[in-house]
Amino acid sequence: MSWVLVALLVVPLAGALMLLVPYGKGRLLRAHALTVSGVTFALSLVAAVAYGSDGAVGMRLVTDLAWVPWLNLRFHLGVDGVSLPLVVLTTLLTFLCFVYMCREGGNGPDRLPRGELGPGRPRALVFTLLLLEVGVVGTFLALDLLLFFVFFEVVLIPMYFVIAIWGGHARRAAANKFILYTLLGSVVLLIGLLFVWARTGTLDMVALASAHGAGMPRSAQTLAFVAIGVGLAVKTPMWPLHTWLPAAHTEAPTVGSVLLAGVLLKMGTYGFARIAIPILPEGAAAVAPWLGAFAVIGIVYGCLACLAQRDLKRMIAYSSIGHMGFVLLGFATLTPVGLNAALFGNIAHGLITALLFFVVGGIKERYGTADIPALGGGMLARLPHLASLLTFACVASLGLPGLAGFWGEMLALLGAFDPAPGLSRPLFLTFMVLGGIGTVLTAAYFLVMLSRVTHGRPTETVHAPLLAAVGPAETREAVAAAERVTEKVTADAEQVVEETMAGGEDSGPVDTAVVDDTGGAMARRDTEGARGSDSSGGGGRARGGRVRDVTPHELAAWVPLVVLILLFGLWPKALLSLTDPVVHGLLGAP
Amino acid sequence: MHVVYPAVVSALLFSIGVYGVLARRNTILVLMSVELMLNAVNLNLVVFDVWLRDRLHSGQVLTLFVIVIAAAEVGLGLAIILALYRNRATVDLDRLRALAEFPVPSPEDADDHLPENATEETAGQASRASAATGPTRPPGRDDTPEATP
Amino acid sequence: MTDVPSYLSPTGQEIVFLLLGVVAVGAALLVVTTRQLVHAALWLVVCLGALAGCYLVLTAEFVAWVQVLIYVGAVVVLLLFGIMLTRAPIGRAADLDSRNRPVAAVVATATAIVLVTVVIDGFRTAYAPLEPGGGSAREIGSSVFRTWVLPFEVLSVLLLAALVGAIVLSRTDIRGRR
Amino acid sequence: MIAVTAAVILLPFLAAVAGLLGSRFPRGARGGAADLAANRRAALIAIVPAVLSMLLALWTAYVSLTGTGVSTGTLDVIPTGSLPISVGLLVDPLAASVAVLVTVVALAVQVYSVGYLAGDRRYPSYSAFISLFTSAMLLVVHAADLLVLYVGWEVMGLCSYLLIGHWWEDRANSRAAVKAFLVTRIGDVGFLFGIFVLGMAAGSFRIADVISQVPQMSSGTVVTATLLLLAGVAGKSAQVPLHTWLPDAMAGPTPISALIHAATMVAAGIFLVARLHPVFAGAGPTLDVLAVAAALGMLGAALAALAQDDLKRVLAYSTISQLAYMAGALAAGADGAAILHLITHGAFKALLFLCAGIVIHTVGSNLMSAMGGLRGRLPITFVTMTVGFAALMGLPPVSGFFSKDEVLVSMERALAAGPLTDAAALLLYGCALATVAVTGAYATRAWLRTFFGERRAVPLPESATPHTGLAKSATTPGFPESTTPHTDAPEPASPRAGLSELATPHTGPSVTAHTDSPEPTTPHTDLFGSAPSRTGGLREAPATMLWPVIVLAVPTLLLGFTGVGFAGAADVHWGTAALSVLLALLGAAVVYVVWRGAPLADPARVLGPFRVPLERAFYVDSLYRALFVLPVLHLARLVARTDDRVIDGAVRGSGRATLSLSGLVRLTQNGNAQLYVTAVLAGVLLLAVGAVVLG
Repeated sequence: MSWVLVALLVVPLAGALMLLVPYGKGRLLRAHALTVSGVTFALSLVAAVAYGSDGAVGMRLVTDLAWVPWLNLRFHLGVDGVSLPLVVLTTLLTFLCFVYMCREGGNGPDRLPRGELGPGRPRALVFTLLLLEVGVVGTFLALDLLLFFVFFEVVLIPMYFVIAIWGGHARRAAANKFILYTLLGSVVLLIGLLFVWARTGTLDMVALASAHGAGMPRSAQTLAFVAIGVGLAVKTPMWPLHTWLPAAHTEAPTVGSVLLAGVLLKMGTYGFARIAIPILPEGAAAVAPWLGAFAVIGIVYGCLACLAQRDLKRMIAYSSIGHMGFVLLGFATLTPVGLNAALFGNIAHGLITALLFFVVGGIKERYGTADIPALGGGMLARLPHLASLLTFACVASLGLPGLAGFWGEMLALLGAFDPAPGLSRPLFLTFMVLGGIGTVLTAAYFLVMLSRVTHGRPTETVHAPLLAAVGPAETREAVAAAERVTEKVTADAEQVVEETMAGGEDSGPVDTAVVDDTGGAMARRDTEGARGSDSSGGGGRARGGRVRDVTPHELAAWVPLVVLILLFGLWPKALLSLTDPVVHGLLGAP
Repeated sequence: MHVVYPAVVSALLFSIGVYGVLARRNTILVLMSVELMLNAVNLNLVVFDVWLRDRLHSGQVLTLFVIVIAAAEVGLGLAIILALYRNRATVDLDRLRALAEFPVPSPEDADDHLPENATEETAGQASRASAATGPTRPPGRDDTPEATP
Repeated sequence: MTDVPSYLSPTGQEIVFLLLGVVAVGAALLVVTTRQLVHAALWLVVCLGALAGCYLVLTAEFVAWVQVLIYVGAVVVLLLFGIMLTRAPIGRAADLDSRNRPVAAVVATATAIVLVTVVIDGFRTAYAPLEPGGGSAREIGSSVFRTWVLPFEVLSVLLLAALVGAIVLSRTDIRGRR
Repeated sequence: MIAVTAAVILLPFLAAVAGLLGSRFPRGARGGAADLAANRRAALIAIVPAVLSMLLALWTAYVSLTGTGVSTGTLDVIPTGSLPISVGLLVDPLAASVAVLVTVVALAVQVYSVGYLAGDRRYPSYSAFISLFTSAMLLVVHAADLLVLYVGWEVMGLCSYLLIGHWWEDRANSRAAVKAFLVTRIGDVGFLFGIFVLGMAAGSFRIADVISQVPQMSSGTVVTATLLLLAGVAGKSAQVPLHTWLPDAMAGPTPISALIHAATMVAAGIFLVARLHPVFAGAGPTLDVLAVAAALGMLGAALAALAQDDLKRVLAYSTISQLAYMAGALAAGADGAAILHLITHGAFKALLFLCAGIVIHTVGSNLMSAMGGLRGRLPITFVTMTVGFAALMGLPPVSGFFSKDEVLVSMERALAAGPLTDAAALLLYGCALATVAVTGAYATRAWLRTFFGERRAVPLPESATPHTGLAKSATTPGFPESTTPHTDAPEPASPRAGLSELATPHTGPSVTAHTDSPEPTTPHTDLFGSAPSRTGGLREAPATMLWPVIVLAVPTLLLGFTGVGFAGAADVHWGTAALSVLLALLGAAVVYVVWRGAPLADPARVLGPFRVPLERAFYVDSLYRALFVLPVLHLARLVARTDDRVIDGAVRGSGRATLSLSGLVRLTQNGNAQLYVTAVLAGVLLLAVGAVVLG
């Protein structure tokens, strides 16, 4: 069965290479993207099934080929309880991203239109994402330090292009920052890996991990851990090496944000679990207090920063810093429960934040902005389903028990309560308390945001950006309508309202007292859109001609995440039973 | 004959040519200095040919080739100089600063380094342009070549 | 090379060569220091002529005549044309040297010192007895057209290319592709 | 047994899932008729499992109380790498009886809500959230593992957030919801840490193991753990100092107030202390803290209740006060008394809230200054609410009398012997007695102001009540009446009003007092006169609202008699009872006398200068705002600035520094080819010399 892992890399790679042949557009491209990513996802499920659940420790499905013999580099792949969930998460998220990209309507750059290729360069986007998938999956599968590093680096380039080509207004700056920052981290990581290589003479992760640092003195381990840790911490990101993240998330397109938050950040934490801690146990023990301190600072800092953010995507990016702080805190405890917490938190964060970014991407596409004050309020009235999903994702993200976000945080705190022997207990108790404060602050910023965005009256909304939420033809029509309405606002207002009422009494009401020029235009556009919607065949367009609520494609992309969040929340054993035996092995604990 | 004599003469000629290339401003003078250096090399070739008694006379033949190539080079070089003169109305080497990183404000003080204010201004632009990220494209690069008369 | 003659008893050829060498070096110095463009070209003629004499002393007669024909005859004339066409100032000009001159002097001096040191050190014991006829036209001609015929032909192609290039460069009515 | 218990918990959960997903399935249609259909279906989905769950809970309680006692079952064990979490359930008399309370109140609330929120477009999600809430509370009650308990504990917090914010159109409601969640969450973090301490000390998170391990723990551990747990208890049960969310939570629909403040969320804290009573009993300092907090809370809240004008806020503060009674009883070591009071309080407070809901529903305002003279109009409500108030005051023979008597006796006993220090016990007992008097006063005041005196209001057209959820028109919140002439077109208001009513133009200014407007408003007498009304005047509420009230009134009346045996106390202690009744009547009498003097005026006016501080509940909210909220917000802004300027500034600064360094290097690149060649030659020379010298 070991071909499965190789196939996991080959299939998306081949899928990407096939795109170099210009053979089809529109539907064919869609079918191609969905097929390739779907097959990859299925392969990962096959791997999961083949992995079994007997709880035995050790790598499965190993492929071990000579790669560069004179350097003793090996093409060594394998999977265990730590990497398997991440692999499945990666393939799943990529697949869902493609499903999401097939949506109709909207003006996002990350779409796979049904017809002709638009200005968004969908073919290139599919190519890039498939390449990204290869890199990420390879990172999780690699069992050779240099192979790991190669895949680790492969990821950067596609992500750079995703941000730089399909991003927002300041995308170039964000992309530059992203790549420079992460490359800097990679260099340090590479130095650390080479240092390990020089000291131990092998690059085999399995052998290194089973040696548990034998043959390296404590000082050397500490040095190597710091180097590798800094390299990984940039990717994670750990405070204070995080500032590339908000910029990148704010500018990246929706699928870019989803993959960045859902998968790319996990590569850093995976590195901690796979390389830094098992290979360099003494170094880890020496650095763990610092790691924990930075993690906790990151938690509180991220939460506080979130409270002051105006942009939704930026806020979620900062919330990622907080959540990854919990993951790092779990690692810092060096206990099985802490590592379990970190790995669980990884997956949970991947699911939840992916969902959050999906939903916020949907919001941004509809409103034309992700600025919280500009969104106004009353999304529950305007777009009830979308707002409900946003609420769900936020609640999951703030760590409500019964949803996936809780277990990672709770177990991390539990680990901090009783850290590994040799670590200062009072220090970690302080960390735990600060982490607890972080959970309160997390709840605070999410709830405040929900209150500002979903609650309240929809008429508070600034309508003008909504014009951006429709296709070009509709935009022209809407602009024309806006001009008409501006001419005779007062005359139109009542009629507009009547039309709105007739069109649909369900959605949030338009308060005529505050229907201003743009508001009138908006209502006007709505009603006209409602008339035109039948012919345009937009199945997702809500009745009453409002901005579309959740469309089927979006729902198809999001529901699996919702289900998984619920599943892991209600049944954490599904994941913990996978990671727990492996974690004990990694730590060399009984 | 002692080989040292011609060798020293050629070394001195070569150094003089180097000085000419580096110190002269007029392009034609630079071309002359290049000729000096070529001749220094030629002298060496001939001497070694004689010294080594090469039956193929490779040294002298090579000298001939070099002379021919030098003639071609001078022709081409002069053509280039003429084209340059047509475009820039000058053949002074240190006014031809198309390769400069910073734009040269005026030909008069464009000698070895830029005046202070210009440096500061461009640096300021650079930092502002790159406020968001690391290095970006250096500013003002594209207005250099044709703008300076 | 144990039978190296003493440096203290130079042969007549050596004396002639040294005199010509001094002339060549002095003329070259004037080329790079004179303040008049045309004078520089003329001093170049002197220098190249002296070099041709050197070649003669070294028994490379064919090379010497070629030197006179091509360098003195063609190249310098070409350079003089260049001076005229670029409307260079005739007479003394103050600004023939760039500000790079001190640095250039330093570098050139250093080059000279290094080269001379190395050369003297390397060829102290080398001696080339001169035998007339080694560089006659017959010898060189047979060498060129027997052994070096292929480079010779390549060289002719190169010359052709240079010719075409010079024409293209100097004509104003030929434009590059936009 | 365990399977049945699991069913008790799972039924509402499934109802919640089904209600959320299935109410509009498959069409997802919206609009008048579809909404009504969805509501009908949602009501069915919500009520049937609630009934089943209640019946099963009753059966469980019967079995548990009569025979088998404790039984536990573990479904699965989740490895965590440290102590495993055992997903298990526990049935014992305590759990079973509280479960009965929960299911009964939940059912009552569900039934009541059908009428109360008829026509509300969001009723399906509302009822589903109630189901989820019920399920979570039942999980708390039956959990055999502390972490499983914590899951239910937090989910309740979420549900309360969702339900309090049911009318989210109004920012005030949204704020109240957020506040409720956050304040309880603060406590919950402490609670979680307390669980850690206990679990780690005991080597297991199972409640039974924890309790059995308590003797082996050091007293420091126990005190730490219980103090931390107490934080969670204070948060959930709205005890000082985390009580501030409860009055604000009145922003939710009245049935939610009944559910949260009577049966479930606030009871959870008390229940937890009772559940872990052996642990708490071993921690004397914790009990002292609990006693002091309870003493301050009960008296302070009662005094605050005395000054409120909002009927629901009166009840809210009374809830805090009554919960403090229970906490005091727990501190005094009488968990039985506390649970008895919990159950009776659950019954009578739910009754009071539901009655208040009817009153508010009818009058259209929360403010007592807008009520009065409703005795004749709402006879059934009057009777039931009187019963409720009597229970609140602790008058015989209503249930509250018995439970309060038990509580007081336990406190009295704590004076002599018990885990409390003397000072704490004395404070507790003194405050409890004082609170009895104040309770009598505020209950009487509310009763009189609501049902007696002159009528101050004519009914609102129900379409214009602020509770319709859809009514956006009239509820420009907080506006003083009659200042907003509504000239806009008829609103698509609540379907309850019937679509036909849409045609009826509002001729007069149709404004209602807002749910949350804190200041007393002038009488509404002339404001609603011309408004059309479907019912044509004040009338009793629909049957779905009345029946739960009547049903709840029965246990309120009778529960005391059965409870005497349950609490383990032999009988009523007449001395204490007489004292408390006397005090309550004294308080009532004072209020009555004052009221009698001027029936239209508020009896609270005699409080004079103390009234405002009492009405603002001693400015605790402002204090917290100044102490916590504002600093955190400032800190947040500071962090955002720091992030931008310092941390990201360092990153950008490094980029800029590199650029300027490169600028230095670029200075040499001045375009002078001669210079370049000079440099190249110099370099070659250096290399040559270097090669010669070094080589």
